[in-house]
Amino acid sequence: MRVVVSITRKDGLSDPEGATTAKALRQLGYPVGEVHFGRTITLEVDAADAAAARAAATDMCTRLLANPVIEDFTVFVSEGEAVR
Amino acid sequence: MRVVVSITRKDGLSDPEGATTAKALRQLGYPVGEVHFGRTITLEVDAADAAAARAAATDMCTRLLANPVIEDFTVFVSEGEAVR
Amino acid sequence: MKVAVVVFPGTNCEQDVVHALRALGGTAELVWHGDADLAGADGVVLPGGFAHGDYLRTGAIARFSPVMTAVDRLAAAGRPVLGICNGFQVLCEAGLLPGALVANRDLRFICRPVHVRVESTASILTAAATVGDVLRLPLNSYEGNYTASAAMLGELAATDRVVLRYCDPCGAVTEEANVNGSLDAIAGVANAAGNVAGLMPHPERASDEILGSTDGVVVLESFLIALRLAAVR
Amino acid sequence: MTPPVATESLHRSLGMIDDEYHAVVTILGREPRPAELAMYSVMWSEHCSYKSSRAWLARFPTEAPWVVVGPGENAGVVDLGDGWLAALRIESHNHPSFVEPYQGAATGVGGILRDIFTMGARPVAVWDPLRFGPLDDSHNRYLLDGVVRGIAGYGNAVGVPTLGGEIELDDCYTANPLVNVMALGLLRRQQLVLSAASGAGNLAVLLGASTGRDGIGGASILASAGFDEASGAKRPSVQIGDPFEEKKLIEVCLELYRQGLVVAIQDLGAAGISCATAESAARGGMGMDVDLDAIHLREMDMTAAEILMSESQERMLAVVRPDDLDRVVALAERWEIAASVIGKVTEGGTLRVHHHGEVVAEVPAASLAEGAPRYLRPYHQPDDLEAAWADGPVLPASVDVPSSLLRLLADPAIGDTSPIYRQYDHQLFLGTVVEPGHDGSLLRIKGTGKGLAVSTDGDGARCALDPQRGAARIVWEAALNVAVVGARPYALVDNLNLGNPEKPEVMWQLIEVIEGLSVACEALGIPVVGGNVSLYNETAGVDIHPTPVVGMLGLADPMPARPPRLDRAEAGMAVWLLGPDDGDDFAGSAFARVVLDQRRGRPAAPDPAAGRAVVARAIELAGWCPVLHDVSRGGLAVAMAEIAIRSQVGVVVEVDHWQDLFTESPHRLVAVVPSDADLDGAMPGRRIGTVGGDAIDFGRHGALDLPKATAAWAAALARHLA
Ligand SMILES: Nc1ncnc2c1ncn2[C@@H]1O[C@H](COP(=O)(O)OP(=O)(O)O)[C@@H](O)[C@H]1O
Ligand SMILES: [Mg+2]
Repeated sequence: MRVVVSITRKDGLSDPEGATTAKALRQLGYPVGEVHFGRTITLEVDAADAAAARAAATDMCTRLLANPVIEDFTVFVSEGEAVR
Repeated sequence: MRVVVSITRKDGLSDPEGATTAKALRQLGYPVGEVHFGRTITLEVDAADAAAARAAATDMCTRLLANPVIEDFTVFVSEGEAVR
Repeated sequence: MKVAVVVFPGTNCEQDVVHALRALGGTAELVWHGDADLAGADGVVLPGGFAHGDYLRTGAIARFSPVMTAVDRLAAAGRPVLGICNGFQVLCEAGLLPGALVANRDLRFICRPVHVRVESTASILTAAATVGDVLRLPLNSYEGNYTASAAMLGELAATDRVVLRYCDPCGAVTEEANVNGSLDAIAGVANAAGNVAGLMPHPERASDEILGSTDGVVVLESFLIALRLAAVR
Repeated sequence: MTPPVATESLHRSLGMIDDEYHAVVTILGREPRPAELAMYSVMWSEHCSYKSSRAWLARFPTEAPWVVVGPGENAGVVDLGDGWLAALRIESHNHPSFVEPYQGAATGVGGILRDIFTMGARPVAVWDPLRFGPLDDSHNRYLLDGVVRGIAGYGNAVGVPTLGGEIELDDCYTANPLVNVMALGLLRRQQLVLSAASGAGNLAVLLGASTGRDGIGGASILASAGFDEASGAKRPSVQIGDPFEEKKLIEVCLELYRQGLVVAIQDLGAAGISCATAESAARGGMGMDVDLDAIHLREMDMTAAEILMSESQERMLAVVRPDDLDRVVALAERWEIAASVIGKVTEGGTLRVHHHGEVVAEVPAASLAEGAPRYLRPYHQPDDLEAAWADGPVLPASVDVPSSLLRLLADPAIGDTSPIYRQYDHQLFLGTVVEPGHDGSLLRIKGTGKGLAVSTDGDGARCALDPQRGAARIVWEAALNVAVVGARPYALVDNLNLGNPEKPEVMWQLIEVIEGLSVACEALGIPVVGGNVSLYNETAGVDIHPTPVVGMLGLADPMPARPPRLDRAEAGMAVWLLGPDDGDDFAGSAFARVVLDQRRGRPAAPDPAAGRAVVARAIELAGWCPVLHDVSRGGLAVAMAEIAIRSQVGVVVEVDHWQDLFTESPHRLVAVVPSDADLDGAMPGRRIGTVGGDAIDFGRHGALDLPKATAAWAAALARHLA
C-alpha cells in the first residue's frame, strides 16, 4: 500500500532554505511572498488495509522519519483522507 | 495565492535518502518496500487567478526550483487539481 | 594570462585556489559573482564551498549570478573552465557539464583522502597526466554522488568524457573505493570539447608537501597549460 | 498612558527569585515594567551573569606578556609575534543539544564563531569536545549522531574547518550530554575590535538575520535551570541555525573592520538584544536609545519583551559613526545582509527602549550587565570522599594483557574516532598540517615559520574522584598533546560543566576544579584567557560528574618541517618511554573502568617539575622524531597499539609488570626513533622495544594480532554510528 508522508517545519521556527529561495525567486522577477520547504516520503507499506498502513506510517514518523521537536507531519494513504 | 510544488527524483536515478531510509525502517522491523524522498515547496504567489499562479510556479520550477536532469515536478494550486 | 576565481556568497575555497595557482606560477584573481564580466580573464575556476548555502539544491541559485553569463561565453569560446567540488555542482546545474551530484550514499559528509584514476587526458582537467595515473586527493563533500541518466552515461563513455574515477591505492575501481556511491565511480567529467571540466575532490588541497600530498598539482597544471594553449590558438 | 507594571508573580515564571526582584525594584526605585523584568531575568540568569561562579573565577592566572585581551571580552586574544594575534574561546551548548541535537550543536558552532569574529578575527578552526551516555542506548546514539551531524552541517557550510575534539561516554551524561565547542581565530594586530560602545550620537546597527521567537527563555534560562522540566515545555524555543547567513556575516564584518567602519561590535547570543545593547553600552560607560520598531521581525506580533529576549541566531550589533552609515549599509547590501539602525549611543548610562511609540524600558545599562547579585553559595567536601579515596581500585594479581587491551581498543571512547571527524571538513584554508586523529592538531600560520597547535581535553571520570587533581591533570595532558607536535603551551580556555551549584558539594567541586586548573596553569606559566561556566547540569536531582574541559593553544615556533605523526613508525625503529617511573595510577583510569568496572580511589597528583621537563623534551623531539605520542587513556598498551594500528606495523615492547602497561601515570611520552638514536640523558627514559612484526607484542605478557587489534579499534565507534 502506498503511503505519502508530508513533513513540514513547525510554525514560527525559521526556515533559511525557504527564505533564501524566496529571495532568489524575487531576484528572478517572480512576485512571491513567503516560501517554505517541506519533505515528502513515499513508502510502500505492507499492510492489510489503509488503517493499518496509516498506523504503521504514523509510528514510523514518530520514531524515525520526522523530528517531533521541530517538525509536524501528515500521513496520506491512497484511499483515505489526511489525518494529523 | 498558495501554490505547492512537489519535486521528486526521476525514476531510475539514485535516491540515496530513500534507499538509506528504507534500510533503516526495515531494521526497525517495519515491512516497507521502496521508499522515495521528495521535496515540497510552498509558495505564496501574487497572481490574478489559479491559472496564472500555476503558470508562474511551473515557470519557476523549470528555471530554478527543480533540476530537469534528475527531477520531476508537479504544481498544485489550492482550487485546482494536480497537473504535471 | 589570467585566471578568474569566482566568489559566490557562501564560497569558501577561493583563497585556497588562488594560493595554489599562484604557487604554480599562475596569475589568479577573485571575481565577485555579481560582476557581469571576468575582468579580462582567459580562464575561470569555480571553487568549492556552499554557494547560497547549498539551500534549495547545490549550485542551483549560483547559476543565475550575472558572472555565469560571462562564464558561458568563455566556455563557448573554448577557454578553460574548471569546477572544483561546489564549482562542479554549479557547472552541472548550469548545463555546462552533464549529470548532477546528489547526496553521498551514506548520507554523511565525507572528509578524507581518496584515490582517483585518470581515465582520459582529453580535457583540461588531466591533459598533463597519463591515463592510469592514480592521484591521492582530499574529498570534502556531502553531495558528491555523481548521477546521470543511462543515456548520458553511455554518451560520456563513448566520447571519452569520464575523466576521473574513484579507485583504490593500486588503481582498481572497487565498490569500497567509490566512497560516495557515484554512478560508475565517476569523480570528474568534461564537456564534449574538453575545455569545461569538473571534479569532486580538491586538487588545491593536495598541492603542498606539508599538507600531505602534491598529487593535485598535475590537475592545476593541466588547467594552466590549457590556459596558455587556448590563448595561442 | 502609563506602561503596565509587572505583577510580582511574573518574575518567578521568568526564573527570578524574590530577592532578585526586590533588587531590581531598589535599582529602579519603582516596580519594573514587564519588558524590564524580562531583561533583568535573562541578564541576571546564571548563564549570563555567572552569579554563582564569578567570585571564584578570579582565582585563575590571567596574565602573561603575550595576553592582549584576557577574560571578560567575547574571546581571549594573545600575541603570536609577526603582527599576528590569535583569538580563542570555548562555549557549551549542552541543554539545547539535548532538546534538539542537530540544531543545538549547529547553533553552538554558530555562536562560538560569532564570539571570534566579533574580536576582528577570522575564525580558522573549531573543536568539539563531546560527552554522552553509553552508546548501547539508542537515544544516546541518536544524540551523538545528531550532534555530530549538526556540527558538520553548520561548520562545513559556514566554511570553518573542525580540527578535532574529544568524546567521553558515561552514564552521568545520559540525560545531560555535554556539547562544548572551542574556536580559534587569527587576526592582524591592527584589526582588533572591542565591544565597548563609545561616542554619543554613534549609531547601533543590527546586522544579519531577522528576529523571531527563537529561544525565548532559551539558552539563558535553559542553561540555568535543572533539566527535567525544561525538555518538554521549552521545545518551541529551538533555534534553527543558518550557516549561510553566518558565512555572509563573517565576510561583511571582516570587511567592515578592514575598512575601519566600526567603532565597536558585539554579537547577539544568549539574551539577544538585551545583552548586546546593555553590555556594549556598559563597557563603554555609555547609554543607548533603542527602537524596537526598527528591528526586522520574522513574526509580526512580538511583544517588546519577546524582541528583547529573542535569541535568533546570526545577528551582530555594530556601533558606527553616522558619517559611515551609508558605506556600512552598502557593504551589507553587497553581501545580502540586512542592516538596520536600531539605536543611538547616548551619554549617561541609561538604556532606553522604545516600542510602538512608548518607552518600555529605562534602566541603567550597567545594572543589567554587571549588577547581577553575586552568590557566595555554601560549599563543602562530600562526606564520604576520604573514605572513597582510601578504597582504591582492587587490582587482580594477574591479567590477560591481550584480551584487556582488545577490550580497551573496542571501547567507543578509546577506539578510532574517525567516524566523527571524517564528517567534518578539516582541510579548508590549506592550513592543516596535523589533522584530527593524532594528539594535538597543528595548523600553520601562512607566511610565517610558525604553527598553532590545539588540544581539547576533559576527564569527567577522573574529576569525579578528585576534582582538583583531575582538573590539573587535563591541563597537563593538553600541554603534552600540543608539545608532541612541537608547540609550547601558550594559553588556555576552559569550560566548567557542573551540576547544581545550590548543592554545597557541587560548589565545592567548582572551587576545586578552578584550583586544579589554576595551579597547573601557573606551573606551566600560561594564562587562562577565557572560559565558560555551565551549571545546573543535573537531571532528576542527579548531577553530572564535575567536568572541566580545557582548550590548550600551543605555539610552535618554529613549526617542525615534518611534525611527528602516529602513522610514521617503520619496522626497525626503536621505541622509547620517557618520563617519570610508571607507578600504579589506576583510579579513574580506562583500565579500571573498562576492564575492572571499578570507579574509586584517588588519582595521583601531577608533578609540576616532571611535567615541565616532559613538555620541554617533547617540543625538542618534535623537531625530528617520526612518532611522539603521550601516554593517556588506556596507558602504555593503548598508546603502543595506536601507533601500531595507525602505522600498520607491529611493535615488540618489554615491561616488568602488567601494571606498567595500563597505569595512567601522567607526564609520560612514547617516542619512536631510528634505531641508532640515543634519547638517554636529558630526563628519565628507557628504550622499551622495537617496531616490527605483525603483532602488538608485550613479550611474556602476551601479544595481540595487529589485524585483530585494528578491526576492534576501527569498529569501536563506527558500529554505533552506522
Ligand atoms: N568529537 C570529536 N571531534 C573531532 N575529533 C575528535 C573527536 N573526538 C576525538 N577526536 C580526535 O581524535 C584524536 C584522538 O582523540 P583523543 O583520544 O581524545 O586524543 P588525546 O588522548 O590525545 O587527547 C584527536 O585528534 C581528536 O581531535
Ligand atoms: Mg594524546
